[in-house]
This record gives sequence, C-alpha cells and structure tokens, in this order.
Amino acid sequence: MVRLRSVLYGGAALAVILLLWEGYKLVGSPQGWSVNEVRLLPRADDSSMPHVWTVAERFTQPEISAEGSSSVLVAVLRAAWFSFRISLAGWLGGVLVGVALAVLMQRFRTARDALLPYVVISQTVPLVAIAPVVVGWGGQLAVLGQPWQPWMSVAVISGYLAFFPVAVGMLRGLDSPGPAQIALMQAYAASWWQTLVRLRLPASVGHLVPALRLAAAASVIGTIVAEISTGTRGGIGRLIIEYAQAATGDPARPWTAIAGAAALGLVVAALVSALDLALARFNPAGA
Amino acid sequence: GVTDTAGPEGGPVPVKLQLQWFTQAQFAGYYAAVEQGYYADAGLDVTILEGGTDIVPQTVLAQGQADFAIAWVPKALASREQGAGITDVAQVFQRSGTRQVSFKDRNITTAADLKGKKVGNWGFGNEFELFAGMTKAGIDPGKDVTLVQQQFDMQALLNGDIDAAQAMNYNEYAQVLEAVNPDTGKLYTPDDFSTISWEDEGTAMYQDAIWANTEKLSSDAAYQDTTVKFVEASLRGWAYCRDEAEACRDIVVAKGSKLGASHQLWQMNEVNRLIWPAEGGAGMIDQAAWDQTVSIAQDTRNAEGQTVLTKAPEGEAFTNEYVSQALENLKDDGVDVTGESYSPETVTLAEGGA
Amino acid sequence: MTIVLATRRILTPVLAGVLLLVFWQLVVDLRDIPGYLLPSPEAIGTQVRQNFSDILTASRASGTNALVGLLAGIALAVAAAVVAVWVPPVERLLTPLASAVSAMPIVALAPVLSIMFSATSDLPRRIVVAIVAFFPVFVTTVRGLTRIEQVHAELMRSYAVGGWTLTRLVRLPGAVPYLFTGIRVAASLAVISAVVAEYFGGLQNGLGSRITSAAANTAYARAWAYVVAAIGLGLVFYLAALAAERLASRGRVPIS
Amino acid sequence: MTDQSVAAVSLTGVDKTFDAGRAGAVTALSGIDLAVAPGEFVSLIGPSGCGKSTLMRLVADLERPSAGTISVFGKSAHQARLDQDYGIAFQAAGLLPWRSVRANVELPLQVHGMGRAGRAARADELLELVGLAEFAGHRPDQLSGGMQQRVAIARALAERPRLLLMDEPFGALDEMTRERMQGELVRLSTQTGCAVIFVTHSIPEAVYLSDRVVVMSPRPGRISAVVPIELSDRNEDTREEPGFFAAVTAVREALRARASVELS
Amino acid sequence: MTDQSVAAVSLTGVDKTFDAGRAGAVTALSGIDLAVAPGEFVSLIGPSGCGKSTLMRLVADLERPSAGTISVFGKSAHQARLDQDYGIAFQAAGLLPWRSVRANVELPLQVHGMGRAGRAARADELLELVGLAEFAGHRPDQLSGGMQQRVAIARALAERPRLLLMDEPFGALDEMTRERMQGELVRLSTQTGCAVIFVTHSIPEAVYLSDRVVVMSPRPGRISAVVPIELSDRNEDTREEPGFFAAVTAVREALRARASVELS
Ligand SMILES: Nc1ncnc2c1ncn2[C@@H]1O[C@H](COP(=O)(O)OP(=O)(O)OP(=O)(O)O)[C@@H](O)[C@H]1O
Ligand SMILES: Nc1ncnc2c1ncn2[C@@H]1O[C@H](COP(=O)(O)OP(=O)(O)OP(=O)(O)O)[C@@H](O)[C@H]1O
Ligand SMILES: Cc1ncc(C[n+]2csc(CCO)c2C)c(N)n1
Ligand SMILES: [Mg+2]
Ligand SMILES: [Mg+2]
Repeated sequence: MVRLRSVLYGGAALAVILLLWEGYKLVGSPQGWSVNEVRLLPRADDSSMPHVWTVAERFTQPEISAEGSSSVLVAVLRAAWFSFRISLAGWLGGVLVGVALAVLMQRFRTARDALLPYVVISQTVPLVAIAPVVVGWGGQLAVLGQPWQPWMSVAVISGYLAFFPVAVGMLRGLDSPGPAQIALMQAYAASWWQTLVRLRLPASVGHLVPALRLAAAASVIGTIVAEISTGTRGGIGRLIIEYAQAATGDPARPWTAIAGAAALGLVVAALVSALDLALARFNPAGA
Repeated sequence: GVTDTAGPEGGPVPVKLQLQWFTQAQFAGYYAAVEQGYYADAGLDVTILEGGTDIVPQTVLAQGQADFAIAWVPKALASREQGAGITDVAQVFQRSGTRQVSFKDRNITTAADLKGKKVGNWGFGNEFELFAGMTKAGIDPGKDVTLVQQQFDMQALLNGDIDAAQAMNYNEYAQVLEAVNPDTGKLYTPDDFSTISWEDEGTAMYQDAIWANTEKLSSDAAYQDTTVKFVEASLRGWAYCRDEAEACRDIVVAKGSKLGASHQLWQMNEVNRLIWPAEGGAGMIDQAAWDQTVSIAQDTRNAEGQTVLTKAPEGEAFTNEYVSQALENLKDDGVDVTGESYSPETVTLAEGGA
Repeated sequence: MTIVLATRRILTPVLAGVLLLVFWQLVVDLRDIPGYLLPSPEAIGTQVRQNFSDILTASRASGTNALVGLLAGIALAVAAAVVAVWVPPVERLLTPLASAVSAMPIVALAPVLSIMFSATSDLPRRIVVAIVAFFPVFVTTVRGLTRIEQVHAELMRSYAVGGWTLTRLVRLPGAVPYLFTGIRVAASLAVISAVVAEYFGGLQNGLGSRITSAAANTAYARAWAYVVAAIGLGLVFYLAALAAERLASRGRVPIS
Repeated sequence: MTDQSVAAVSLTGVDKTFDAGRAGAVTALSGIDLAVAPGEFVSLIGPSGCGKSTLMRLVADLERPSAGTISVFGKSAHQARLDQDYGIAFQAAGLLPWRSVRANVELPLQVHGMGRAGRAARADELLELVGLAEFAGHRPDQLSGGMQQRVAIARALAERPRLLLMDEPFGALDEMTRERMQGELVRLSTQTGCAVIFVTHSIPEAVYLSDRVVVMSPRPGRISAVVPIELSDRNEDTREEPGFFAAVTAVREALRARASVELS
Repeated sequence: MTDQSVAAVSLTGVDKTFDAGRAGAVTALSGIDLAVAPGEFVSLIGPSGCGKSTLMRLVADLERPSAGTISVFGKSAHQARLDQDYGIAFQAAGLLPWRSVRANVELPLQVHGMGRAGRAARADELLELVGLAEFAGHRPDQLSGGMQQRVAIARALAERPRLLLMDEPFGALDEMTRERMQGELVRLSTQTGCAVIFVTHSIPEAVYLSDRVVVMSPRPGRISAVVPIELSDRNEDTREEPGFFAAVTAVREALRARASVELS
C-alpha cells in the first residue's frame, strides 16, 4: 500500500518536473532572460534544454553506430546497475565508519575535540587530491588474497563521501537522550556499552535515518565522480562524461545519463526509506 | 616493478600501458597492436589502462604501477622536475594537435586578435601553447583576455558564451563539425570557423609520447629489451592504423568508445596527420622541436604567473636509443616507418559523430 | 572553568593537527617520498607563502560562490521543508524529487547548467552549490519538523492553531537541532562544491581552477597550497554554522 | 453573556475505543452521559486507567469519540476548540523546553495575538499567583516537578476561559501549596463564572472544589456514581465542616462500592 | 548479610547549589545531615521546590554535592551506584518510548545481565504486582499517566535492591491503587529488609509507610523537623489507629510551623 503510494507520488513528481520543463520551453526565450548581462533564466532552445521526447527518443536509439550495439536505455541501465553495486559497497563502508567514528567521538571528549574538525575538513579536500592517493596506494594492497580491483578504489572514494553525514548525524543522535534518560542508565551503573546499546543507539535513530539518506546520496555521487576521476569504466560516471563529450553534436545525449544518475539516486533513496520503515518503532514521536 | 616478473618459462612478458584518457582513436595504435597481435608476436602481454580526469599517467608510471605511459611532453617534464624518474622513449605525435577555434564573424585569425576576448581554456596543463601564443603576440594572458573554463563539449562556443575555444583537431574540432547550425539546419562546416593553429604560430609543443622508467632503463637489461619491443610493436600498430584507418576505427569502437564511428574515423585521420609523415621515422625525437617545447615550458607564464618548468630538464629526459633500434627492426621487416607517401583522407562527419 | 574548556576544545584539534603535520613531514622526509607523489607540509607552506595574495583572491571568488549558493540552498530547503510538512502531498512529491536531484553529481549538473545559463557567469556554480546544500538541510529539517512531541502538538491543537503558528512556535524551535545538523553538513559541502564546480565551466578565477592547473603540471605543493585554502574556507563555513547554531539555541538545552 | 440554558459540556452515549496495534483494542470509555452546566465545577475521580484523561481529551476535541455526541456550549467540540472556548492543563506539564518559564506562560496569549506588553503583564500576574515570580527566567528543566506543574496551570489560566479542563493539575504539589492553589481556583471559577472539569485522585480535593463529583469505574470506563456536593461556601474552615466529611465519605463509598464489585 | 552497624545512607553537612545560567544560582540544599539505618523507611516531605528530588539524586550519585559528604552502606555514593546498591523511581516515569511496557520493566535486569527467561518471569511477577499484566505488550504512550507510573515502580523494584529511592512514586495513583501499592511496598521492605527513602506530598502516606518522616523547608532546602513514627504494625486498620492520627497531626504541624515562619 505504502509502497504503491510512494511510487505514484514519485511518478507524479516526475510528471510535474517534465511539465515545468516543457512549459518553460514554451514560454521561455531561446536566449533566456538576463539582467545586467547575468542570465537569470535559462536558454530555452533545443540545444540547451532538449525536449523531453527528444531525450526519450535517444533512449531507444542504439548507443553507438557499431553493429549490434544495444540501445542507450540498455546501456544506461547496465551502467546504473554497475554503479549501484559500488554505491552500495561505499554506502555500507561509509555508514560503518561514520557510526564507529560517532561512537568514538561520543565516548571520548578528546576524540571529539580532536576528530570532529578533521571529519569536516575531510569533506573540503577536492577529489583531485584524494583520488590518485587511493588509486596509487590501493593498487599496492590485496584484499583477502584478491588483487586490488579498480572498482574498489571507486567504492573507497564513495565511502569517503558517505561517512561524513553519518558521523555528524549519528553523533547528534547519540547525544540526543535527555538528562532524565541518562540519569536512569547512570542509576543502573550501566556500562558505557550498555548505555550505548540500550539507550543511545535506539534514541539516535531519529537522527540516523536522515543521515543514512544523505549518505546514500553521497555514496552515489562519490561513485559517479570516482568513476570519472579514476577512469573506471562500466558505470554511470563514465557514461556521463562520455555523453557529455558528445553533447556538442547531440545535446540530448547527456540527459540520458543524467536521468540514469537521478534514477539511481531514487532507487537508493527508496531503499533507505524501506530501512526507515523497519526502524520506525524507535521513532514513536515521528509522524 | 611489474616487469621484474618476466613471463614464466619464456612466456609473454606482462606489460601495463597507462593512457591519459578514455579509449578513443587517439590511442588507436596501441589497441591495434594488441588486436593485430603485434605485442604478442614480440613476446609481450600488454594490458591497456584507461585514463581518468585525476589519473596522471606519468605518476602511475613512476610509482611502478605501469611499465609505460602515454603523456604530453610538458606535463611529463613537470613531473620529472618533481622527482618522477621517467624518460621519453618515443615521440609518437610529431606535431601538436591543438588549435583555437572561433566563429568566422569574430575575426579572430591570429593570437593577437584574442585581446579583450573571452577565451576558452581547458587548464589541465593543456593551456601552454595558447598562453605561449598569446605571449608571443604581446598579450598578457592574465590581464588582456577573460579566461573561461572550457568543458568537455563545445556548446559554450556555439552558444556564443565564449569567443574562441581550445580544440584538439582530432576531437573537439570534430564535435563542432558534428553539430547542426540552427541557421541552416545543416551541420556546421569548416568555413563557418576561423582557427589559429599553434604549429603555424610557432608555439607548438610536443604532445603524446611513450614514457618509460628511467631507473630501470639504466639498470634492467630485460626492461631495456622490453622497451625496444614495446616501442617497435606500438609503431607497427600505428603504421597499421595509417594504412587501415577504418579497421582501426572499428577496433576503437569495439573497445567501447561511446563517441560515434564517424567521429572516431575523423579522429583516426587527424591523429595520423600528427604522426605521419615522420621524416626521421615515427617516434624519433627531434632536438629542435624538443628544445622549443622545453623553452616554452620554461618561459611561458599562465594566468597565475606560473611556468611549467622552473629549470631545464636534468638527466636523460629523452632518448632516441630505443626508438632507433625499434625503427631498424621495423625497417628490416619492411614496414614503412616514415609514411612519406601518406596523405590524409577526407572524412565526412555525421550528425553527433554517429 | 569555561575558559579551560574552551582552550581544551581549541587546543586538542590544533595539537592533533600539528601531530598530523609532523608525522606527514617525517614520512616524506624519512621515506624520501618524491614531490610528484606527496608534497611535504614544509613545501606546501612555502607555496602558501609565495602565492598568498593569489590564494586570497581565489578564495574570495570561490568563497562568494559558496556563500551565495549555501544561503540560497538553506533558505529554499527550510521553506520547502516547512511547506512539505504543512501539506503532506507536497512532502511526498518533493522527497523523491530531492532524492533524485541530490544524487546528480556536480560533474553532471555543472555542464548542463553552464549550457543552460552561461559559461561565463558565476550563476551556474552558485546553483550547483544551492542544489548540493538544499538536500541535507531539507532532509534533516523535514525530520525535525515532523518529530514533534505529542503533548506539544495537543497543546497547540487545544489553542486551535496549526499551520504557520504551530510551525513557528513549536515545529521550528523543535527542529533547530536537526536543521543545524543539516546546515553543518551543507556548509562543508558548499565549499567543496563551489570549488569542484569550477572544473566544469565558468570564469577561471577560483580555487578549483588553480588546483587543477597546478596538479596537471605536477606542482602538487602548489595544488595543495590551494587545497589548504579550500580546507580553511570549509572550516570557516563550518565554524560559522556552529556560531549560528549557538546563536539560534541560546538559552536552550545545551548542545554538543 | 453566557447563555445559561445551554450546557457548558454535554456528552451523550459516548464510547471510545483505542486500537493499540498488536496489543489489541482497549475500550477506554463506554456509554458516557454527562452534562456540565455553565459555571459548574465537576470533578472526575476513579482508578488509574479508567478513562478520565480520555474523557477530558474528548471534550477538548483532542480525540474523536468512537460513538456518541459531545457538545460544548451548544456547539460541536471541534467548533468549541476552534473558538477557543476552553483552557487546558494536561496531566504531564508539557512545557516547551526551549522557552523560559515566562515565555511558556505567554504562549497561548502570543498564539492568539496579544501584544507584548499585555502578555508580560498577564504573565507576571499568573507567575505571582502560582508562586514562581522569581523563576520567570528559568528554563523548565531547571524547575522541580511541582514547579513545572504550576507553570502549566498558569498557562491554562492565561486566557480566562469560560471552560477549564484540568487533568490532575495539583498531583505533584505539596499539601500547603495544593490548598492554596485550590483556594485560588475556587476564587477564580466563582469570579469568572467559568465551568471546570477537574480530574483528581484526591477525594478531599474533589469534594472541596466541586459542585458534583463524578465517580468512574474502569474497563470499560463508565460513570458509576455522581455525588452532588452541598457546601455553603469554600473557605479555610470548609475542610472542618461536617458536611465536608460526609461528602468525602460518600465519594469514598462510591469508589469502594464499585471496587468491591470488581474484586468479587 | 547487611552489616547492621553501618548506616544505609548518611549525609553530613551537604549543600547543593545549581548554576542556572543567566537566571542566577539557586541554592537547592543547605546543611543537610541525615542518616538512614539499614531496613529503615524514611519519607521526605516538604513544599514544592524545597530540594527533595535533589536530595534523592545526590544519594543516587546523579548529582554531586557542592559541599558535605554522602555515604551509602559505608561507601561513597559513587561506589554504591557502581555496586548497584539501590533501585530508583524518578518523579517523571521516564520510560523509554521505543520499548514495550514489559521491556521497560526488564531494562535494569537486562543491563545487569540476567538471562531472557529469568527476566520474563520477573517482569510478569512485577506487572502482576502493579496490576498491568494485560498491558505488557503496550507502548508507554498507550498508557494512562498512572499506569506509566506503575510501570516505573515495577522497574524500580525489579532487582530487589537493599536501598530503594522513590520520588513521588504514587503521585498519579488513585486512592485505592495507592493504598494497595503502599501495602505492597511495606510488605516488600519488611520482607527484604531494604531501606527506603521515599518522597511524597501526602502526609498520611508518609506516616503510614515510614519509620521517620523528614520534613523539609525551602529556599534554601533544609531539614526543619524529623518526626519519628511509632506504629505497631502496618495493616488495613493502621489508618484508623489514634497513633496514626497523632503522627499525621505532628507532621502537619511541623510543615505548618515552618510555613508560618516563612510567611511572617
Ligand atoms: N538542573 C537544575 N538547574 C537549576 N536549578 C535546579 C535544577 N534542578 C533543580 N533546581 C532547583 O533546585 C530547587 C529544588 O528542586 P527539587 O527538584 O529538588 O525540588 P523538589 O523538592 O523535588 O520539588 P517538587 O516537590 O516540586 O518536585 C528548585 O528551586 C529548582 O528550581
Ligand atoms: N493512545 C492510546 N492508545 C491505546 N490505548 C490508550 C491510549 N490512550 C489511552 N489508552 C488506554 O485507555 C485507557 C484509559 O486511559 P486514560 O489515560 O484515560 O486513563 P486515566 O483515567 O486518565 O488514568 P490515570 O489516572 O492513570 O491518568 C487506559 O487503559 C489506556 O491504556
Ligand atoms: C579532466 C579533463 N578535462 C578535459 C580535458 C580535455 N582534454 C584536453 S586534451 C584531451 C585529450 C584529447 O581529447 C582532453 C580530453 C582533459 N584532458 N582532462
Ligand atoms: Mg490520566
Ligand atoms: Mg521533585
């Protein structure tokens, strides 16, 4: 029931966007609308904003001119599936690390003081500085006897982006129990671990769930960007950049890959929503 | 080091080649050498590693994660200056393939005309020919032009956001010619544009070269041997692509390039023009051209006032030793290594490069 | 006591940072790591000094873009969250939409925005930042607005008020901790987004252009000098978010 | 002003069933008939869980009855809520933790658009009344349990409503404070002529305050007896009157009677 | 088992001052001296805000005294907490909203490592005791206020501690339930010989339960009187005994005396 309704709403949201897009194309000027030389409304011409149906049609066409090439749709789906699996790995890793860090920071004041600024800093370092290090050092590792695979570098970078919202949100959540509840656990002389498991973790769910959502988005982005950055083929990231290179002659093409990325984000968000439902009992105050 | 582990019992020697970008006809010679079995015949088992935006091929090479790398000379020299022990062992592209493109009506035909314009620029170390050209024409790139970050596509030029765009002959220039001119409903033609060629302006720099590990070249006999074999088989691949451009296009397309077939054929053709004819033989490094590259790299300042190199390259930055041997072997095999008779084809681009 | 606490809070991270830098410097020195792999803090410091005025100029350009985008993103997100919680169908429409948009990486968004708006203005970058900042703030704020205590909801019901009054007096104050969790995340992401968006169009006047241009020429120490500026900018944004949080929650249950 | 012929509150055949998920359904109230006249003071008393809070919440339109009708001043409970015909104090104080004590008291006034100065004056008055003038600037979590409850009472009185709904408001107060608050409440309700529905567990309190004491019995919650209280006037000596003791005994009997039936 | 010569709880010269931020400092307790013998039942009574909860929280080592010493069974309050020498029921029920009623009662047992079966058996027993057996599967917010409080009482009793700290545990209970719970508590404390510190606002309750009633006065919180209660035995008839009434009057006087001083 719930699931059907959310699918319907998702569809409605898509319809709204497409209508707005086409509506703007109807009324908007091909040169957009500028104030003081700054274009505040986008150009509405077909090469800047291709028609929805043009993009749809692109999906049905063969991807490349070679014999037996699959359609763009199939290519995008295949790439999305590839990126999805890496995102999942990155997400899981990021969530684990984020939760572990949050727990550590909650436990030790010094750890919090020392780490929190660097957790923040970690997200301000551009990937140019990180990707080569991950690829270079990762290449010298072996995981469970298996040599390092390129997708592992991508997953590591994906996790690197995903852990941040979890660390911040989870720390907030672990800090959220009120003084009365903490006093209760104190009165039981409950160990730190017991307080964590019986009180702080369940109480943190309200903060954790949005953090998981953000982490999901971050892991998808991390995967896509890292694919481009490290030159890993097979995923949506590669499609985005390759289709972008083709945009000059075929402006609708990049939109197919972008749509793929958006769909990927939706699927991951939907999975987190399912998790949210599973955790709902810890969230009685939530509507 | 990867080549330390020579093939077992005389089996093929594993070799990794790091490219600087994704699969496209720019690297067709190496793919052809794999597909045609040239590497295998030379006893090499070559794995080609594609590039990415943040993959620096010469670094991968210097770190020992690849045995050879394809990189532009100025960028590789900059890494050398930072301690990367690498040597140019074959200058595959004899000419520069970079040009500055603008709509004809903007009247930008020389570097001097760029003054006061919005000039597209990739950055990524691909900007020094442009800057040298402007400097030579008496323009301060930091002040006299507005530099705009250029993307993977050429829409900014076609939209009129920028006046002149950087383009590789073999790639972005083709993209422009694959686009529909909204005024005519047909594809743009070369007549619609003016281009400034840095070869003509005298500020060209050496581009794609095969780089090898300096230290191993001096100490590891097996690696020296492998280098000769690798350069030889690679040039054989390039010679094949010169003669069989369509076949090489098909190889690249089959390898998964998403840019269409006509685009790749164009690229193959333009790349061939950068290699052939090669007077001293393909891959030979010409001291004068090298010196021009180095001097521009030392003297030209970019928008931030930085030069590529702070001093002249030290040690063995390039050597013709291996490529000479390779050329000898090729000549012995009757391969045309100068391509004197080469004449480019005329490629018709389809809409979107399909 | 509070002074001791404050110094501890500042000293600990600084000390941790110094330790990290010393360790980094030692690794580079002792293991003789060449500059093309990892520059030493010392080399980076030299570059920071040499390029200081340009670093400031570039930071200002990127910082302005990040700030404008961030503020716009937060404002939009809070407004959208308020409307979403108010009118449930809007929430159900907006949430999938926001999820989808949020999964679009800058590499995908920036080029098309550049094409749609202009490759020569700062607007596309600011839109990118706003989009990136929107999602964390929206998601956490919606969560905070909906987690209202039952007694408080009923109290307001008994006053026969709902809608905006309920939102203003109960939902928003209750959502403040959540909102700021989102803003903290958004503030750090805003800077990196503004920097990265520079790789994909627009004027070459910010930190991103400087970083790539240096990195492409293996001038890693110089690249890192600009990265340090990006980090500094990110920290400034984060601290500003913290300060705003302090300000907004004066007299409330103390926050961590 | 108030139409004396219309009941302040009237419930007819009211049932309330809660669905408690996997734990099954709970019938909280069944067949409730009750009318409260304007200005009348009615106490609800009965064992824990018998539905007193639920009944009050139905009147306040915070729950909807499963069956039966409820009217408040002749209108639907819903309309009465919209018209702000009542003030309410919950069983849990329910203060907003981010607001000072003063700001909590001002909340209903602010919500209904009273100006800043008027609010401040009224809040001072009310905090004085509940003996918390010096704690105006404190946060709720800096108050003792009883002090929080007094803040909630002040808040309920803020708008001088013509119907007051109070759920064990004096539960956490000591006897002295409690008696003082009782006195204030009696004075207030006679002065303003407001009707009061008052939930309590204290029989003397119910008797002292009320015109009628409604005795309830649990599972399902029903009205088992209604004890009218006939006391001349409420003052310091009322609690020593013989009529007072008689009434207390009557209510106690009514409560016991029902309980003994249940235990047998 | 228990060393009868060592006091269960002993406070000497205890002060407690709270820093209430901009609102200034509040002296909650001042010069408290009190000893509770093992097995002794002591009630704290006094006006709202006089520091009863604070005193209890000090004994429980949930606050630290500003001055003075506190020992529990001859150890520091801190050590006693670590050794789990007491069970506690707070003024607010403080149930964990995501746990069922049963799981809330099991919480202390679970924290202290009792096995699943043992926990379940004990929880059944306790829920039976507080009359909530059929609500074991409900969530706290599906219970009435009094029911929530009973869950908190069950939770406090779960581990049969030798010191019980109870802060107005019966405040939200009706008279009948309250009397039953009082009976249970007396039975429990005599059977297990546990000492009890019990905060209440009900004088009869304090008298019925206690060996001594400690009367406190506010601002700053002090012990103004200690009334020893001499009742033979607690049973149904105790509340009718003349000794009972005498004690009630004594406590009331002690409370009033202090209050009148204050008002003058
Ligand atoms: N955390 C705190 N910060 C500041 N002041 C506090 C704090 N806790 C209690 N107080 C103050 O200490 C005094 C005593 O409070 P306490 O809770 O001990 O009273 P009490 O005797 O339990 O009252 P009640 O019967 O109303 O529960 C009060 O004036 C209260 O305002
Ligand atoms: N939201 C709810 N969901 C399920 N059951 C509920 C809910 N609210 C109340 N109940 C049930 O309704 C019954 C009556 O509850 P109510 O709160 O009205 O009792 P009460 O008479 O106020 O008791 P107390 O004196 O203990 O406050 C109880 O059995 C309770 O479990
Ligand atoms: C991140 C990144 N973006 C753009 C280019 C543009 N570019 C300049 S030369 C070249 C290879 C031939 O097309 C390409 C793609 C790049 N190198 N790296
Ligand atoms: Mg109730
Ligand atoms: Mg108290």
